[in-house]
Amino acid sequence: MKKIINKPENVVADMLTGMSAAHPEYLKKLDNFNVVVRKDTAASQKVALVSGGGSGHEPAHGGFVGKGMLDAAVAGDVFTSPTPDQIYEAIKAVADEAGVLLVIKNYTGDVMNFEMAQEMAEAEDIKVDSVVVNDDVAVENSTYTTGRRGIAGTIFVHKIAGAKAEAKGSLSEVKAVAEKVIANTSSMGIALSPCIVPAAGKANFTLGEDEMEVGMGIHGEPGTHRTKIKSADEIAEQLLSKILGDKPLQSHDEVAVMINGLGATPLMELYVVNKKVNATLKEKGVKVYKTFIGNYMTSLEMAGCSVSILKLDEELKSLLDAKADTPAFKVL
Amino acid sequence: MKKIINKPENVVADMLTGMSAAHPEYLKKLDNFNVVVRKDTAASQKVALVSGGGSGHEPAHGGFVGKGMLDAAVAGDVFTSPTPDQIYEAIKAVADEAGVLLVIKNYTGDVMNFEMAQEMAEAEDIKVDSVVVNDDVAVENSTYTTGRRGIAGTIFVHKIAGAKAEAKGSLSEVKAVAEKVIANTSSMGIALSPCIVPAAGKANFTLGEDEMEVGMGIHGEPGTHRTKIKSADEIAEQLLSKILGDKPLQSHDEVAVMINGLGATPLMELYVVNKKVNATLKEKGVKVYKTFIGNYMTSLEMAGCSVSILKLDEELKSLLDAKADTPAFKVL
Amino acid sequence: MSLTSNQTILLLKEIGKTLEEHKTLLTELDGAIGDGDHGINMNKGFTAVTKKLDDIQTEDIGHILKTVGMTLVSNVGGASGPLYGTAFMKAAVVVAGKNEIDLHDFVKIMEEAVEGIKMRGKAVPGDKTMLDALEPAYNTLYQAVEENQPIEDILKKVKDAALQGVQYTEKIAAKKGRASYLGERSIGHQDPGAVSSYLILDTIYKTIRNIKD
Amino acid sequence: MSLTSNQTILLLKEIGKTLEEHKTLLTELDGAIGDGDHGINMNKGFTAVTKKLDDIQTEDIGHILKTVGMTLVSNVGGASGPLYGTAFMKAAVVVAGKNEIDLHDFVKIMEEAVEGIKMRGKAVPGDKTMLDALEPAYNTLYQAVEENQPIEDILKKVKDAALQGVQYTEKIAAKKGRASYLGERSIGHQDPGAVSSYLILDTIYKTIRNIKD
Ligand SMILES: Nc1ncnc2c1ncn2[C@@H]1O[C@H](COP(=O)(O)OP(=O)(O)O)[C@@H](O)[C@H]1O
Ligand SMILES: Nc1ncnc2c1ncn2[C@@H]1O[C@H](COP(=O)(O)OP(=O)(O)O)[C@@H](O)[C@H]1O
Ligand SMILES: [Mg+2]
Ligand SMILES: [Mg+2]
Ligand SMILES: [Mg+2]
Ligand SMILES: [Mg+2]
Repeated sequence: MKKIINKPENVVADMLTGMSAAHPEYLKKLDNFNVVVRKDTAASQKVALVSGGGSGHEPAHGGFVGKGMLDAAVAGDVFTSPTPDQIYEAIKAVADEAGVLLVIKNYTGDVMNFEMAQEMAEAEDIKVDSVVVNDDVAVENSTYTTGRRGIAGTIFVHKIAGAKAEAKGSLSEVKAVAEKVIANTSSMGIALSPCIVPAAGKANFTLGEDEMEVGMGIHGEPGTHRTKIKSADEIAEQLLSKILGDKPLQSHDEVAVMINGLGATPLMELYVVNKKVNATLKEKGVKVYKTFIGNYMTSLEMAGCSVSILKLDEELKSLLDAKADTPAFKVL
Repeated sequence: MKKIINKPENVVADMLTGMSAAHPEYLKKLDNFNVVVRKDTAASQKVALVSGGGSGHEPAHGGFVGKGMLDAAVAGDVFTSPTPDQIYEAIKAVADEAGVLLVIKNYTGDVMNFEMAQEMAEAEDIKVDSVVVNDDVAVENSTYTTGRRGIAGTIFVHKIAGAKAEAKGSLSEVKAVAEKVIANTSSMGIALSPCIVPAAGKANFTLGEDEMEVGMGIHGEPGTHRTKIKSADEIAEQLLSKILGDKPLQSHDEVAVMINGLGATPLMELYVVNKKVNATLKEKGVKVYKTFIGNYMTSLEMAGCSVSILKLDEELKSLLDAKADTPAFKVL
Repeated sequence: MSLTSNQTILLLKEIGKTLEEHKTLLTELDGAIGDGDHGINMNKGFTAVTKKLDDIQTEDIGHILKTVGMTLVSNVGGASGPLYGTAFMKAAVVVAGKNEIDLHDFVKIMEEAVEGIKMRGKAVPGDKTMLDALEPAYNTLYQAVEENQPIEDILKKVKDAALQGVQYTEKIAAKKGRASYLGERSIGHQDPGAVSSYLILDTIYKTIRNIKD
Repeated sequence: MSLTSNQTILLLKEIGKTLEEHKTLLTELDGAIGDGDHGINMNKGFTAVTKKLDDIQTEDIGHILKTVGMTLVSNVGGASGPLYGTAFMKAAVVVAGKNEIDLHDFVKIMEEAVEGIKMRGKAVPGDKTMLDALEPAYNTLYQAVEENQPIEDILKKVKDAALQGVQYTEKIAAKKGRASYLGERSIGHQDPGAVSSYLILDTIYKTIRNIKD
């Protein structure tokens, strides 16, 4: 295991200290908790957005704390949901009468821990509601299963619900627009290499020199299947066809595209993927309103990428374009 | 070699197509040239900043094309300086009476190719000047050698000279402030793994599971020496002590810090490095005015990082804070 | 047979030791079909529990189990934290105020624990989770206690039932938890949570056998 | 002895073939102390040159060499593009308008080429660059031509001098180009540019020997 860290057991705390030292203009760390909150959070009289999850997905979620996105982010151990008491502290730190919306990625651990935190906050008469993001179309959906994972599409929820909250939308309005984003977002990814959780010290699976893992999650878990490695064009087509199979697009539809790097993939390769994604969408008459390319929701040093498509309407477009100022996501 | 690409020989062209498709609001690609220029470049009546170099350093340099930074970026083959004719096209596309400043990283190839392009442009009566960035303190400096390389500190030059140009500084003023940034910037990096040039198909060197390379360039070249891998704190201290050995800082000095990822390093690790860098500077009484953390000047999928320190004065601070809007670097 | 508070604490610490010993096994099982941290999670949780139990001042077994549950919830994270945590917290209620517990208490404890896990995780048997070990173990316990079998036999049958449940998880596809993302690909692997549940029940059997001897 | 335009073109294409054959060698040499692309660069450049020469319409050897130089400059990039490009462009000037060149022209060509490389790269012999092959080769050429030695002997001595230069580069630390960043660590490795220069001179020797036979 090659990592630039100190003790594996301190990696999250070290990271948060380094993060709050880097971005004092945006965020501060709560003493004794692995929580970062907006610097200027006091008495904002707006709905507060709280998200979080296991660490190892940086810049998610701490990097999205700031104006127009999140008010607080809770960082669990690497790839492990934070505990309810940590989440509860985050809620308490940013809650006012306008209420709090929790943005949860759909993993059993996250859902249960956030749920328990929500129960704790409600017991203290804090107005809390939550949405669960489940954009990963690699996983078959069914009412009898855990359902789909939340992956990179979560950033669209942060951005758009964050803009609605910043515009002083009510808790139910912010929740409604978050649900709309969730309903209109599909994602899927592939990986060329696994990743190593610092505390575990070795990778969860191995891949042959000519193999790739399809339908990977973002926690080093194996994906739905494995194939020979393909060209960027083929990968783009494969991901897109699964995504569009899930949420078909018509000619003249408008979309936002995210080509997300999983941690070790050169930006160069993400742009190469976008070439095909963009061309394929255009061929179908779909209008690409905005494209986001980079490392938004990573999986430590995993090589690979995911593609997310969000179908837009006028409301979503204007919220996507609203000002945002956070360490990792800025719209001027 | 595991890469998400199509044909290795098309990787730069594919990337630029994907890049201009992703960021039409910022830049456009010149037909038939591996050059991207600012979308709104025409008749800007300001000094134009042109930079570039081999590809494989993304987001450098195309990602910094936009308001307040570069006007054009020329992309050579991976890790190979672009040719003079390409650079010349970039200069022609953005030049007006205010003139053009070339920002060159100090590599023999870059320097010679940009120099020849400058000669070509001057022969056409275009006002062109240039600066050469050489921030890498890993390399001993001497008038008889090639001298130091230009690495991540180059981004500070783009940002600050770009702001000066945006503020309608004259060519000599823009050049002067660029020189000031260069004189006050020192950087150094380490790598945990090599990288693979797509056309070569294999890495330039190998590292043992417990080794790291110190004083690496950004082209997959070996560094000045090799050691056992160290903790993040030790790495931070080692890099900082070399950097401060080069340009000592006094108590009350103000600096900008950049912790730059080389491509495959999780943001988590960069924050862990920043924890120590920040603490060490504070111990010395140095004020950290601003910190930039992320992948700014990469080396394909190399794992590792560099630290850059820019000593600031009032002019540099205000230019660093000036608005910038580019795909990869934004200041609101 | 009955257990005092001190014996309960001893038993809980023994569980902690077992989970520590099997940390790598559980993590590797989770690596195959999950995210490879179940052993780390359980060990982290029970290390915290053991530390808490070192200082605990009460004889109230309800309080002891509640402390275990809350410690798990606030230290583990992931899925197993709220699940095992809720199990202990719910179980605590039925023995609140007791300084000694017997087999009939253990039946109620197990019943509440299984209920708690179902409530929190919304899984059913056959979903390839810890429930596939715990539910048959509980049924066996209930039946054997009704039949008044000797305690050692009972606890042995209970842990054997859990082990059978573990083996059953190997044959089925996961519908809950991370392994469900793998679909059919999860077949052929034991569920790590079912294994940790088995290990806990096995430790209960062995520890109580030793106490009795 | 003299070379016609067609023979010059043939010779240039032979150089292209040699560099293609040694692409991996040059790249590996560059990998050890540079960025591992010198073979790729040279091959890319001379592939473009060969293509250009297929269509070239002129008999003017000056024009031919200028085309080679410009093609290298606009296709190679990196350090070797401007260096070899400038060398050919400068050399072109001294044979402008000629349809045939002799040994004395070759001396002038080499002189200008070396001058061009020095001007462009600001290196001196001993810096561990292509100059360490080219400068002794030029000196040997000049001397031998003065002494009126037979052409085959001359060209053989020239390429041998270049090879000695290559071997010399193995012993010294680089002061120019990427290898200079390695400092002392560059000792023990041949300079890739010196090797490509040697290969070019060796091809000139062999090709002209064949033409003569
Ligand atoms: N909904 C659920 N109901 C019951 N048990 C579950 C559920 N989801 C997961 N589990 C159990 O949790 C175990 C995984 O725990 P762990 O690895 O610690 O958490 P995580 O999946 O968050 O990494 C699974 O093996 C399974 O037995
Ligand atoms: N300043 C210089 N003067 C002469 N030759 C040089 C100089 N710098 C580099 N070279 C030559 O260029 C060679 C490297 O060329 P190449 O690998 O194609 O370019 P790059 O270094 O840009 O990758 C070196 O081996 C050396 O012979
Ligand atoms: Mg987990
Ligand atoms: Mg090169
Ligand atoms: Mg797990
Ligand atoms: Mg080279």
